[in-house]
Amino acid sequence: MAQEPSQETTATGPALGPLAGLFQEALSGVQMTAEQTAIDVAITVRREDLLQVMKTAKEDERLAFDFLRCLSGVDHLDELEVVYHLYSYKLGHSAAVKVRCPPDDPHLPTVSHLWQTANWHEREAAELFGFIFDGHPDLRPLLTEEGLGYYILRKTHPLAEIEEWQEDYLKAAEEKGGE
Amino acid sequence: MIADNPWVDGLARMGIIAVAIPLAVIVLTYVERKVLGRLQMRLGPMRVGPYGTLQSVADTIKLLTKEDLRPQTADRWTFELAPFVVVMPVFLAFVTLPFTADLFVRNLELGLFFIVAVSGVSIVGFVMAGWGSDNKYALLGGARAAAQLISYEIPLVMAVLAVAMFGQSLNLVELVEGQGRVPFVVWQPLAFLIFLVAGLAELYRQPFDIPVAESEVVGGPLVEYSGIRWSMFQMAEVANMVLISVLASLLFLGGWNWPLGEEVGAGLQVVLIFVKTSMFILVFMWLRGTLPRLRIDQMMAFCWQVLLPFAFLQIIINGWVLVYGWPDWVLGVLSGMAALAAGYLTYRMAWRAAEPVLPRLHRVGSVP
Amino acid sequence: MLGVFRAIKTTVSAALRKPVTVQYPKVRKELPHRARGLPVLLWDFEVVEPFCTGCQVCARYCPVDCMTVAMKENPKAVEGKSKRKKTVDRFYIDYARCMRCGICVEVCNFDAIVMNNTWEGVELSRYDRHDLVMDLDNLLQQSHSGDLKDPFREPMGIAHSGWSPKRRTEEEKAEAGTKEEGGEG
Amino acid sequence: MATEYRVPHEKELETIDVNVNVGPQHPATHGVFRMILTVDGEQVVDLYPVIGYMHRGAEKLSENCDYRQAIGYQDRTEYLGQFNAEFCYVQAVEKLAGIQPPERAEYIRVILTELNRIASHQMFVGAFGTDIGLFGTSFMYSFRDREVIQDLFEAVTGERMMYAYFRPGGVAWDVPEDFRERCREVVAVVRRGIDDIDGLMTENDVIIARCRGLSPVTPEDAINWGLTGPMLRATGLKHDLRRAEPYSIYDRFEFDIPTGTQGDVYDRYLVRVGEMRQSLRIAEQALEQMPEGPIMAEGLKRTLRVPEGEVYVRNETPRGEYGIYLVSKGGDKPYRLKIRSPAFCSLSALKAMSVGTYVADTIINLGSFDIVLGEVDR
Repeated sequence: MAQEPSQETTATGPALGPLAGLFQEALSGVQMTAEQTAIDVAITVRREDLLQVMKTAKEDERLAFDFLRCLSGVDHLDELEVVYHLYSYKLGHSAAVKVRCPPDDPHLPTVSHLWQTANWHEREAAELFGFIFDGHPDLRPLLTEEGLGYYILRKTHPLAEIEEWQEDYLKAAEEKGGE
Repeated sequence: MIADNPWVDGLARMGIIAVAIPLAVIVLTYVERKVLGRLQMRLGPMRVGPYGTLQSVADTIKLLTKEDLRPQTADRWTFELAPFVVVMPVFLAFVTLPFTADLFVRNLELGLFFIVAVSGVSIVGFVMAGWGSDNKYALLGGARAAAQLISYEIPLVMAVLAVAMFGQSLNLVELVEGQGRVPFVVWQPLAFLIFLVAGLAELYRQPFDIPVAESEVVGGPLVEYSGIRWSMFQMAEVANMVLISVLASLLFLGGWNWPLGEEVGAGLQVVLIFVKTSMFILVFMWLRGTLPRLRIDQMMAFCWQVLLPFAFLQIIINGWVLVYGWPDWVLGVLSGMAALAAGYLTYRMAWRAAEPVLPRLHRVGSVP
Repeated sequence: MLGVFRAIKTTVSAALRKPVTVQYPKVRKELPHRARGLPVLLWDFEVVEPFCTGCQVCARYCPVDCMTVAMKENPKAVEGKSKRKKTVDRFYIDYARCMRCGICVEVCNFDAIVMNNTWEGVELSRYDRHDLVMDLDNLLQQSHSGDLKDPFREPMGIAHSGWSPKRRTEEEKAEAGTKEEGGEG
Repeated sequence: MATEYRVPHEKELETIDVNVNVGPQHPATHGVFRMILTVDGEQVVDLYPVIGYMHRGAEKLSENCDYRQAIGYQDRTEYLGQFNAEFCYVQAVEKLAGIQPPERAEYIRVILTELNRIASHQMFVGAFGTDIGLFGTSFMYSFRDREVIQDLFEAVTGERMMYAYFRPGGVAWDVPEDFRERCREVVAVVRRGIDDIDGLMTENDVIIARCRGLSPVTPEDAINWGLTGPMLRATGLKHDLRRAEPYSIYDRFEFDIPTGTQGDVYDRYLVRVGEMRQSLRIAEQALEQMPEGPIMAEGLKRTLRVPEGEVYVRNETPRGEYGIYLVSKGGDKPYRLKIRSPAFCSLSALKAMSVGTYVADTIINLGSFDIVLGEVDR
C-alpha cells in the first residue's frame, strides 16, 4: 500500500503507489496529476473537479476514503493550495488530494457535507488563509471570534511588526542597562 | 444549672453555644483539611503555626477583614440578608440540642420537632442567595439547592419520626434516656441509614454537593459572596454538619449513654457524645474525599424512589410492631431486611441509570 | 455498592501511606545535573575573563530572539594575556522571553553559555518584567561567584553526528583546569 | 448576554431558556475553552463552543524558525504529550531529509513517548475525576505518579514540561547511566498508581451511574466527525496508528489495543486506563531491547537543510492522531507546517454530543474529550 514509508528522498522521485492508478480508474474523465510524496500519493486536481473527486473518493468502493484526516492550506505565493489528507478505515490506505486556486479568487467548494470534520477545518483555513468555501453552512472565524481582517498564514503577512516591537523593547532595555 | 436565676442561666448557656459553635467551626475546618490531605497523600496545611494548626485562624481573620463585595446588579436586601437566613436556623437548632443530660440551653418538650422545623428555613436563604446574586450560576445553584434540600427534608423527617414513634417522645433528652441499654440503631437500621443519607444531602456535601458543584456551577449560590458573608455560609455548612452528627448520635447511637446501659458521670458523657459525633463527622469527611457527585435527576430519583418509600416502610413496620406489641427484635430484623433491600435497589438503580441511551449524534440538525 | 466500598478501601489504604508532599521553600528536591534553568555565561578563572567572545551565534540561533550580544576587541589579547582576540562587550538576555530550549548551549563554539542547573536559575520572581532583562554582570555572577559549581556541559545535539566546533578540543583542555579551580574557589 | 425568549406552546407554563457562559475561566474547561450553553432548566438545548483564546500562531512561528528551533514550539502546542508532538515533528523532518536515526535513539524516543502518554492520561484521569466531583482525590493520586514520571524526564532532558529533547536525526543527549534502573522504578510506581486509580474510580457506582451510556457514539459517526485515538477506540473500532500504520519501531512491540463497546464517556475513561497499562508494557519491552550505540545520525550539518518536498506524518498521541503536514521548498526553514490536532477535531463534535444532556453531563462529556487547549488553538 501507499503508506509504506519510502526511505528515498523525494528528490530522486520514488515510484508512484498503486493508489494513483486507482484514482485514475475511478475518475476516468477528470484531469489529474499524481506525485509520490514521502509517504502518501498526492493527487492534484482542478478546482472545478474537486467536488466530483471528493464524492467519488468517499463513495467509490475501490477508494472508500471515509475519513478526512486533515485539511491544510498552503500559500505558494502565486497560488493558494488546499491539501486534503484522506484515509480509509475500511481499506487502510491514505492519499492526499490537492487543489489550487488563485489568491485573488480563493473560492472552493466545501466538503463539509461529505465529512463533518471538514466543518471546523474549513473554517480555520478560511480564517487563516482567506479561502471561501462555497456552500459551507457557517463560515465564521473560529480561532479569532471577531475576525482579524487579514490572513495571518499567508506568506504576504509578515512577522515584521512583532520583530520591530522586539527590537524596540531590547533597545530600551539596553539603554536602561547602559545608564 | 449554671445559675439560679433562669434568665441568667439561659443567657449563660446561650453564650456558651454562641462561642462554642464558631470555635468548633474553626477547628473542624482545620481537621477537614488535614483529613482530606491525608487521604489524598498530602500533608494538608503545614505553614501557619505548628503543623498548620493556626491556618484556619488565619483564614478567619483574612475572611473577616476582606472586602464585602456586592455585585452592582444584585438585589441588595435579598443578597445581603441571605447569609443570615442561612446561618440563623442552625444556631436556633442548637438551642434545644442536648449534648449531655445537663448541657443544653432549653430542654423543649417538642425539641425534635423544633429542630426539624427550624432547620428547614435555611433553604430560603439559599434561594435568596441564588436569586439575589443576579448570576446565572447562582440561579442554577439556587434552584438546585431548593429542589435538593426540600426533597431530602422529607425522608429526613420521616426517619426522625420513626425514632420518635419508637421512643414515644419528641423530647431529645427523653429519647436518649429511652435508649439506655440498646441504642435505636439496632432496632431501626433502616431509619438510621435513611437519616445518614438524607443528612448528607442536607449538608450538600459529596456525593450530594450538587447545589455548590465546583466544576459545574462554580459554587452555586455562593459564587458572588466574599469575605464575611461567604464565611457565614461556610460556618452554616460546618455547624450544620455538627448538628446532623450530634443528632444522629443522639437519636440512633444512644447519645451520652454507655452502650450497655451503665450510668456514667457528666464528664464521661461529654467524652462519649464527643466520640460518637466525631465518628460521624469523620465519615462525612471521608465520603467527601471518596465519592464523586451525582447528577441532579439521579439524586432526585434516589430520594423519591428509594429513600422516601423506605422511610414510609420503616414507619409502617414501626406501626405494626407498636400496635400489635411484638417484641423489639422483630422490628430490628424487619428493618434490617428492609435496609438490605434498599441497598440492593440502589445498586440496581445505579446500573439501570447507566443503560445506554440512543446516540444523539444524528438527531441534531444544525451544525456547530 | 461494592465499588463504593472498594473506593473507600483505596482511600483508607492511601491515607495510611506516607504523604508525598515536599515542603518546597524549606525542603528542596535535588535538581538533576541536567536541570535546565535559564542560560548564564561562564567565567574563565584562568584568564580572568568570560569565555564568551561575543560571536553572536547564540543570538542568531535563539528561536525567540531573547539575546542581544555585542563584541569588542579584547584588551587582554593585545597585552598577550589571553588567546581570545575578541571578547564580549555587552550581553543581554531577556529572561522573560527565554523559553529554555537550550539551543544557545548547543550552538556555542566556546562552551561559554550553559543552562543554570541550580535553584537560583529557576527561582526568578520579580516585580517588574524589565528586571528580568539580565546584563553581562548578572549573567556572569553565578559562575564568577562559584555558585554554579558543576554545569552540565556534555556536547549535545548536532555535535554527536560528527560535526564539532573547531576549537572545542583546545577549549575543553583549558576548561578542565578552570573547572576544578572554579569549584574550589 | 442577552436572554433569548422562546415562543411558548399553548397551555404550557411560560419558561425561558437561559444562556450560561461557561468559561474561559471556569474550573471545568481545562484551560481557556469557552462554551455558551443555552439551558432549559438543567438541560442543554444548545451549545456554542468558542476557541482561540490561546491562539499563538504556532504554525506561523514555526515557519519562521529553522528546523531545530521549531522543536520548542511543538512542545508548547501539545503541552501534555510533549514528546509525542516532538516525535511527530522530528519524524516529519527525517522523512523529508531522508535521515535514518540510529537504533538507540529510536528506543529512547519510544520509551519517553510512551511514558509521556501515561503522564498525559494521568492528567486526564485526575481532571476527569474532578469534573465528576471527586474532591481532588483522583487528581492527587494521578499527579503523585505523574510527578515521578516528570522527575525521570527532568533527569533525562533537564526540563519538566517543555523538553525540546528530540532532534531531527536522534536525540539531544544520551540518557543518563542509571536510566534503565530509574525507568524500571518508575514503571513499578506507575503500575501501583494505576491500581489506585482503578480502585478509586473504575468500579465506583456513582461514576458508573454518571458516565455509562452518556453520549454514546457509533463508529461511523466517530469517523465522520474525525474523532481519533481513545475517543474512536471507545466506540469499538480497533484502530491504533501504532498498529495500523506502524511508524518508527512500533512494529517490534507486543501490545493490545483496548477498545470500548458503546463509545460513551465511561468507555472513553476505560480505554484510557487500559492504554496506560499497555504503554507500560511497551516501555518495558523497549527497555529490554534498547541497544547501546550512537544517538545521532551521522553526517548532519550544523544547520539542517531539507530538500524540496512535502510529507504528512501522523502519530498516535494521547489524544489521537496528531499530524504534521510539512512542506519544504529547500532551505533551512519549513515552508509550511500544519498541525492536525486531534483535540481540535474532537471538539468540533462537542455540540452534537452534548445537546440534550444535562449541564453536569456536558461538563464530564467535555472532560472525557481530554482537550489540550494549546493544541486546539495552536
